[in-house]
Formats: sequence, C-alpha cells, structure tokens
Amino acid sequence: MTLQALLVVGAALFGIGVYGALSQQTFVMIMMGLELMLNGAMLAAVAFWAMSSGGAPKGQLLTVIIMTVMAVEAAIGFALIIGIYRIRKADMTEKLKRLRA
Amino acid sequence: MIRSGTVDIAFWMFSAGSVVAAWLVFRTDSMVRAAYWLLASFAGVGALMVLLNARFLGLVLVLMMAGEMTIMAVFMVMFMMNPAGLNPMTMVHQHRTAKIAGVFAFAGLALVGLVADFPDRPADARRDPTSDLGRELLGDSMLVFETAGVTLLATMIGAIAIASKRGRYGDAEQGSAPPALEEKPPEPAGMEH
Amino acid sequence: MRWSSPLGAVVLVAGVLSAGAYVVAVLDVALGRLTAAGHLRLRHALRQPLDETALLLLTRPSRTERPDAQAWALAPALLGAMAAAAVATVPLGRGIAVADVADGIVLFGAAMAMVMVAVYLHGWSANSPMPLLGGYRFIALALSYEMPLALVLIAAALPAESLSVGAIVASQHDLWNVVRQPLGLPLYLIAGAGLAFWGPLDTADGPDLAGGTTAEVSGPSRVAWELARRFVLVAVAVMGAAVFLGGWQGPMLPGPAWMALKTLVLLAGLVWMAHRVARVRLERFVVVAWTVLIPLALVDVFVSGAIAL
Amino acid sequence: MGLRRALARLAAAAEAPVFPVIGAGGRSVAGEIALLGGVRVVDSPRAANVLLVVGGITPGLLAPLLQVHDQLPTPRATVWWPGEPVEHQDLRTVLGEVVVARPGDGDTLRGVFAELVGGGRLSDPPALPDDEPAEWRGVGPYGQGGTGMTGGVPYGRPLAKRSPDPDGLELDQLPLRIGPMFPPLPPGLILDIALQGDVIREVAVGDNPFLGHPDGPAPAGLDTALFLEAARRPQPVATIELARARHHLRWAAGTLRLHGLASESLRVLRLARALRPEHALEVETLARRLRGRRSLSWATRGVGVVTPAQVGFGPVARAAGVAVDARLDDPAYDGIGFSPVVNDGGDARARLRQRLAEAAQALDLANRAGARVRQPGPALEGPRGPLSAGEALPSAALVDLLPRLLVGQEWGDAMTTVASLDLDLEEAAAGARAGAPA
Amino acid sequence: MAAFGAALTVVVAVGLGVLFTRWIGLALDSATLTPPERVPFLGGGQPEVHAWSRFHVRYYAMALLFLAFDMEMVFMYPWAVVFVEEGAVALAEMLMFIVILLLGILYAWREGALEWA
Repeated sequence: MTLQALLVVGAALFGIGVYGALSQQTFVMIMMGLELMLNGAMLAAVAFWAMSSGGAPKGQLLTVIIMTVMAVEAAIGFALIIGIYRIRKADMTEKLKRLRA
Repeated sequence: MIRSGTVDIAFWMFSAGSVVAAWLVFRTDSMVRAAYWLLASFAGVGALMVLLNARFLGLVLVLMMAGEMTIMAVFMVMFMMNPAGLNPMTMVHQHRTAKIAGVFAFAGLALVGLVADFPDRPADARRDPTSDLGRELLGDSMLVFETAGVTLLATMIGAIAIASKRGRYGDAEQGSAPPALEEKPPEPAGMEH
Repeated sequence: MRWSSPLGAVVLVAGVLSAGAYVVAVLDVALGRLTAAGHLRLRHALRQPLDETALLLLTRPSRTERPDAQAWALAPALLGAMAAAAVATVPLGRGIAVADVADGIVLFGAAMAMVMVAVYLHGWSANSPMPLLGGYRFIALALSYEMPLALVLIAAALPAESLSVGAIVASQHDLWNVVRQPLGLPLYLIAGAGLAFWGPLDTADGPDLAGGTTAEVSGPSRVAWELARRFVLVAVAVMGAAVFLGGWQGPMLPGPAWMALKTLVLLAGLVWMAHRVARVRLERFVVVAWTVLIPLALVDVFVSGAIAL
Repeated sequence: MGLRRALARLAAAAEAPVFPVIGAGGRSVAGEIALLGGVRVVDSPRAANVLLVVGGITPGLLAPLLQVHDQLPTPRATVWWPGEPVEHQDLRTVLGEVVVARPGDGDTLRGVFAELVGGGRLSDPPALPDDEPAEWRGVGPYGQGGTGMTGGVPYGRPLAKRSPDPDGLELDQLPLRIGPMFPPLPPGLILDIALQGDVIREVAVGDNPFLGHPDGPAPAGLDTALFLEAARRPQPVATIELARARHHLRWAAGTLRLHGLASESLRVLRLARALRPEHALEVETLARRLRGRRSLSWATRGVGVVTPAQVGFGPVARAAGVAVDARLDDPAYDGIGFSPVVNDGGDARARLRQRLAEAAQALDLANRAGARVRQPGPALEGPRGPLSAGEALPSAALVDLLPRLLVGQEWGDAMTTVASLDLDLEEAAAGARAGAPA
Repeated sequence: MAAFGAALTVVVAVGLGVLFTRWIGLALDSATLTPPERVPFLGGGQPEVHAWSRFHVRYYAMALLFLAFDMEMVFMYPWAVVFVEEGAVALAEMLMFIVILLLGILYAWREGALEWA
C-alpha cells in the first residue's frame, strides 16, 4: 500500500463519479456521481494525511469537512428535487431544458 | 509507508471492491441497488481509511453513509420512473462525452499522483488520531467547527423550507401553474445518444 | 489474546449470539405463557424454539412474483453480520474481546446504522405491498432512534475519556453508569428495541401489516431473518450490559459470568417489555423521538459531561 | 436423510402454525382457535402449514380461499370445520385433500399436522391452475413483457400509475384489493384501497362475500345469534348480559393482538371462554388495567374519530358521548340500576374503554338481574347496537361508514380504526337482507 | 489493526452462517412454485400492479432533517475523547454547537415537518 496506489484508486473513483455526473439524466443519479467524486477526494485526503503530512490533524479535519459538504449537498439537493418535482412534475434535467425552451 | 503482506492484500481487496462497486452504481437498473452499490463503495473507502489508521474517519464514514444512502435510495425510488428497473433502461445522455471526461479525469489525476513527488512523512502510528481530531476541533479549528454548526442549521431550515408544501407563508404551489408534462416519455427504452 | 485469532473470534461471537438468540426465544415463550395463562412450563419453553426452527427448516421457502432474490437473501445475512460486528467490540471478560478497538462505539454505531439497510432491503426485495410498507416504516423509525442511541453511548464515553468499550467498562469500576447517568439506560433500551424492531417498536414486522417485511417469508428464510433479528437484540443487550451495567466487573463470580448475568437481565427486560407494552403509533413516536428523546439524550450528554469534569 | 428425519421428529412436536379463514357462521368458533393446545395462529399464510377453514364457504369466498391456500408454503394441509349444516360449497370438491372435523376439534388438527410433518401425509397440491397473471415471456424488446420505460406487463403485471396527492407530489398510487381474508381486518371485509405511500387516498368497500348467496347467511350462525334469538323469544336477562360481556371481551382480545399484545390477548380470550357472572371482579380489574395501560392509549388516542352525527347507536355512539341505549326503554332492565356507560372523544381509545366498561357493567347487571326474564317486544340492545325485527342490523351502517373514515389515514391507523368499530360482515349481510323489503 | 481483522472475520463468518440457513432448506425441497403460489399476500386477492413504484415517502422532511443533524455525530465522537482533558471550554463549545442545531429541530417541529399522515 503506497501513496501512489491510493491516489490511483482515488482518481478511479473520481473518474467514475465524473462519468456518472455527466452522463446521468436524473438529478438523484447526478448527485450520486457527485458523491462518488467526493468519495475519491476523501480517500486522497486521508492518504495524504497518513503518508505525506506526518499526521497533521488538519488532514483529518479536511475529510470531516468533505463529509459535512456531502451531507449538506444531499439535504439541499433532495429538497430542491422535491421542490422542483412539486412544481414541474419532472425529475429529469432534459425535461427541464425542454420546458425552458 | 506501511508495508505488510496482509495489509497489502486487504488494500487490493478493498480498493478493487470500492472501484467495482462505484462502477456498478451506473450499471444497474434498480435504484435501490444503485444506492447500495454506492454505499458499498463508501464502505470500501472506509475500510481503506481504517487500514491507513484513520480509524475514526473510516468508521464514521460508514455510519454516515448507511443513513445517507438509505435516504438516497428512498428518494430515488420516489422520483424515478420504473424505480426497480423492471423494464431495462439506459437513462444517459452525452454518453461518449461523459466517458471521455471520466477517463481524462482519472488519467490526469492518476498521472499527478504517480509523477508528482510527495514528501514521505507517515503519520505517527502510536498517536491516537481521534483525540488529535478532537483537540483540533476544540482548539485551532474551533471556528470551523462552529461554522459547521451554523451551516448545518442553515441546511436544515433551508431544506425544510424548500421541501415542505405548507410553510408559514402559505401553499408552496400557489402562484405557479405546473406546465403539463406527458406521463410517458416518447423515447423508447435504451435511449442512448 | 487468543480471542482475536480468527477461529477464536468466530467461536466466541457466534457462540454468544446463538446462545443469546436461544435464550431470547425461550424467554419469549416463557414470558408469553406467563402473561397468557399465569403459569409457565419450563420444559415446553426450552423445547418450543427448537421444534419451531426444525419445522421451518422443513418448510419450503416462498418466493414472490418477481423479487430481487439476491438482495432478499442477503438482507438477513447483513443483519446478522452487523450484530456480530457489534458484539465483537464488547469485552466479555477481562481481556476477552475480539475487537475492543479504540473507536469501539463508533464501530458499534456504524454496524447498527447498517441495520437500517438490511431491514429496508428485506422489505423492498419482496416486491409485495405489505413488506414494502414495513421497510419504509422501519426507515422512519430508524431515523428517529439512531441519534438517541449514539448520544447515550457518547455520554457513557465522556467519563472514560475514550470511545473504546473496554475503557467505558473500566470507567465504571466505582460506580455503574446506570446510576451515574440515570437517563442513559432507559433511552438506550428504547433505541435498542427500535434497532431490533422489537416489542413496542415492532412497526416493521407488525400484525397490522400481516407480518410486514416477513409477510412473504417462509421456511428457512424466516429462520434466517428471525435469527438475525434476535442476534441484533442480543447485541443490544450485550452492549447495554457493558456500557451501563459495569460489564464484566463484579464481586466473586468470574467476569464472563457477570457479563452473561447482566445481559440476561437486559434481555429479560426487553422481552418482558414486548409482552407488556402495546405497539407504538409510528407517527407519534417519530415526533416524540425528535422533540423528547433527542433533547433528553443531549441533556444526558451534557449532564454526564459536567459530572465527569 | 438422517438430518431430515431428525428435523421431522422435532418439528412434529412444534405448535402447528395455523392460518384461519373464517367463513359463514364461523365467527362464533373463531375465538377458540387461538386457545387450542399446540396450535399457533399466524398473521400470514406464508408462516403457516395448516389452513383452517371455519364455517361455510360462500361463492364470494371461494376464489380468495383458493388463492390463500396456494400461498401456504409446502408442506401444507387443509382442515375444515364446516359447522352445521353444510349448506355452502363443499370444500372437498374443490380442494382434494380436505380433512373435515367438528368445530373446535383441535386434536384432529394436531393429528393432521403431525402426519404432514412426519411424512405420513402428502402436502396439498396447488389448487389454482399454473397460469401467469398475464402473457409476458418473450414479449417486448427484452422478453420480460415490458415496453418502453413504464409500459407493458413486465413479469406479468403493469407498473403503478401516478396520481395527484394533497401533498402536491404526484407520485404512484397502488390500487390494492385487501381482504376478505386479511387478518387485521374482520373476516369477509374487502377494501379497495388506493394507497399512496403509507396513506390511504381512496377507499371503497368491496362486495360483501356473505351476500349474494340465494339463501343468504343463516342468522343462527352469527356471533350475535343469541341476541337475535332474544329479540324474538323470552330470554333471561342474565344470559343476555353474559353473552354481551363475552362478545366485548372477544373483541378486546382481537384488538390487543392487533396492537402487539398477543399473549395478553390470549389471557382475555381464556377469560371470555369460561366467563360466568361470578367473574365480575376479574373483568372489572381487566378493564381498569387496560384503561391504565399508557401504551395502549397512546396508540389509539385520536385515531378514527366517529361523531354522534355519523353513528347514533350502540357502543360507538356511546363512546362519542351520547347516552343512547335500547335498554333504557326496556322494561326488563327497570329497577336493576341500569344507566348507560358513556365515554367521550369518539376515537379508538374511547371505543376500547367503552366496550371494556360495558363488559364489566354487563356482568354486574347479570348478577343483579337474578332470574328476571326479558320478554320480546321492544328493541334489544345488542353488543353493536339495537336489534329489532325487520330492521337493518348495526354492522351494515358501520361498514358504510368506512370510506369516509379511512381516507387520509396512515395504514396502521386505518387498521386500528376498522378494528375499533367491531364489524361483522355476515351481520351486515344478514341485516341488509332483513332490512330489504320482502 | 489485528482487532479489525478479527472483527471482519467474525462479520463474514456470521453473515455466511445466516446465509447458509437458507440453503439447508433449499437442499431439502427445491421444486418450483406455480404463479398463484407466488402472488403477494393481500388477503385473498391478486395485486393489480407491481408493488415497486414511486413510493410516496411521507416523512421526507424528517429525512432531510436527519441528513443534516446526523453530522453532529462526526464532531461529537472526537469531542468526547478529549472532553475531560479540555475541560469546561469543551463543554461550552459543544453546548453552543448543539444549541445551534437544536434550533433546526425546533424549526422543523414548528413547521410540522415531523408529522406526515
């Protein structure tokens, strides 16, 4: 287990997240892509903390902040989905585009 | 650098599991399965964190994500047509672009990780990282900690205000005429561009 | 420490869980009969669970029209496995612990959070209305009891200055937490009953849903589910005994005996509660959990903290 | 095969898991099933090995019975307690291997179960033909019967459709036909429910399966038969009041079971079975104990409120604060100190307290009535409301109330509400027949 | 780390053990079921549609509240470890944090976000 290997795994998770966030049509699936990207970021942050920063507590704090961001993103994201669905009866980005046009 | 046979095996197992689970999130038709594949991916990363001696972060990640992914599953089931994927479907757009972007993101980041020269300063395995984090939260980063509290409060209030139908200010739907939308999409299943 | 060797660990945890599950079943039959008829037949109570299991093993597992078969099979396994993880964190005697890790109650919390996943999957996978309703009910319940559960354990960790269950047990050398933090155990048992969807908090598998998530389950699958559910109850009692009743500490008897005795007391209490207290109305429980139980648990945390200083 | 034999030996000693199906005239015996030794009543056919059919199977009950029969996992057996006389469908002609036994005969039932588990008896074959709900194999682009995103019949059934909701979220609504053999509901009750989330959006009461038979149900088989008899012939007041107390206790047992107090419910059933006027104190204590049970109050308070305007008779009205009781105008009750018990609130909790208090009062009256005999003539207050010749029986009006009561309720609350009304579909059918112009 | 390994072993073993319970039965009787035998139980009827649908989760506001409030745990666990060592400052800081979050519950409760039917 090396820092390089961990970063490659993190990059793989991030890459899959990018693919998901760009390719999916529904808000919730896009959110899954985002969460996956943050997942990769968290892994990288912890890897740096453990292997390259001498265990500086700030590294852990960064991970905690990412987790908080995920929770906030999820809560606000879901709330927006409910709000939008209530008004538009749609759950897809493409449909919203069509509506705008 | 941490080196030991068992740890290496565990590392490869959890890494592979995490990445495969992440990939399966977008390969399954069932929304519940998608959410729980994502949870599996998080659990794999959590295990990797434990291997890196960030025990608390790894465990708490699983604790948080179990709840968050269940809520995710519930919301996906709520808002997706055909949530269990009884009719197979591919709900993607700009598939090629997305694939290329994903590969580029991976390649770029991996390259940086492999090529860049990071200092080799492993954390002291004898220290308890959990109490380090606690001291950090109460000491230097007290402001971060309290800001998080305010942010979470704002999130709670914002989320409930946006989501609930009847707030103190009346019906959320008033004054907004919902445009009619066809019940069934005209596209056939497997609309892959 | 041979209990953390793979074989020793499996034998220890599986032994505790199976013995505990059997005791729960016997207590259930015995206390049920005591309530129903005013007397109990011990021999009947000791045999009944075994007979019933044998019958279920001879019965064919059912299958609905188009279930998610893999997830349906996996749900009980996940539930049982998480109970095992929870038990692994608890020292059952001096030095007898599989994984008394420094972040023990976080590991316990993570395992117990996964219970929600298992129960929801069990309800969802059947593709049948009653189990589906049961699964969704459990999520509402779990979102309500999870915070009090974690908070009372944190309160117990304050005087121990550690998240390790072993340290929490050691911190009760002079005074048990049940006395030092009187709010802790009652709140913990309420949350624990919810965790195992047991007794008054059995909204997921209740009779008003014709069995809820188990409405479509028969034969060996039912054995697996009921077994796993009792495992969770045992894990709750074991953890409760360690965190609130001083764990393996006690005069005269050896540590494991004290632990077994204290666990038995909590199990008996939980089973008695199931025969005595009517099932809650979910919506009302959710409101009470958020407006009463969580604030009470926070009071528990801060008062315990102030005392520990 | 050694394991199998060993398991079979153990299993034969287990309590037989029974799923009871209550047919015409079966209600009066139904309370006894749970008290049989070595028998356990279960909530779902999936948990049972023995299907126990009690009473006659009307045409409306036949198809559901066959469906439930097939939902029992193998090994399964069917036992029938037909009652007297066998006036309905002979079960033996539709389900080959039916064991007929005298109602209340637990030994035969246990015997059949032991034989079944021991291998001496073959498991019942499926009763319904091997037909898919719809043609789906090989249909559609993926061969699973579906088309597009939500069309077709994937795996034999269509997907649910969206429907508006007061909540503003237009999500799917499940059209469910619940009953007539759904344990939380009274036997025979069919509810066509539109369920959105866990909240009931629309309710219609399905055709009463006890109706539509040329002969109609025999009033002799009703659980209120004694009261109907008393409306026509002289009957000792003590007998009537004892029957009333027994009726209310049996109902209370069912309610306790629904609220998760199964063992307590057995205790109440046991008391009801051996009930005598001397038990006044026991019933009084029980009523007080259950009244003081916080958890029970908590689960029923404010659920299913019925106003006096909706129902103006019987315990349901008295639980809403109206002192109506046919016994007030009944000369047989003069001078024994009768005055109606009244509760307020009109919710499920009030009805539970009302019936328990009435059970205690009935025993008290039975003791005070001595040898007094009631003469036919004025309307008789039955356990659900007044019974008089030629008029609709109380259950009919209560069943009609359901759609309005249940809409907007959460599932569990709806089940609590239905149970709290003490419905009998058979009585509703008999009432409808009696009330119809001849 | 060894302890985590042991815990993982136990988790896998017990999980497999529970899973194995199902196979005992399958080995005894694995005949196929007819379609009527597989109909979901509704008390004698057949469902018109699949139960899998866009299920209207009535407690969504409570779920959102949970998402945010649950984060408090992440801060509280490490706080508990250093609590005694940091003393009254720790108590005050966490009290402030919790009071802020409790305002959220108060708001949700006032808005009726915890009730649904």
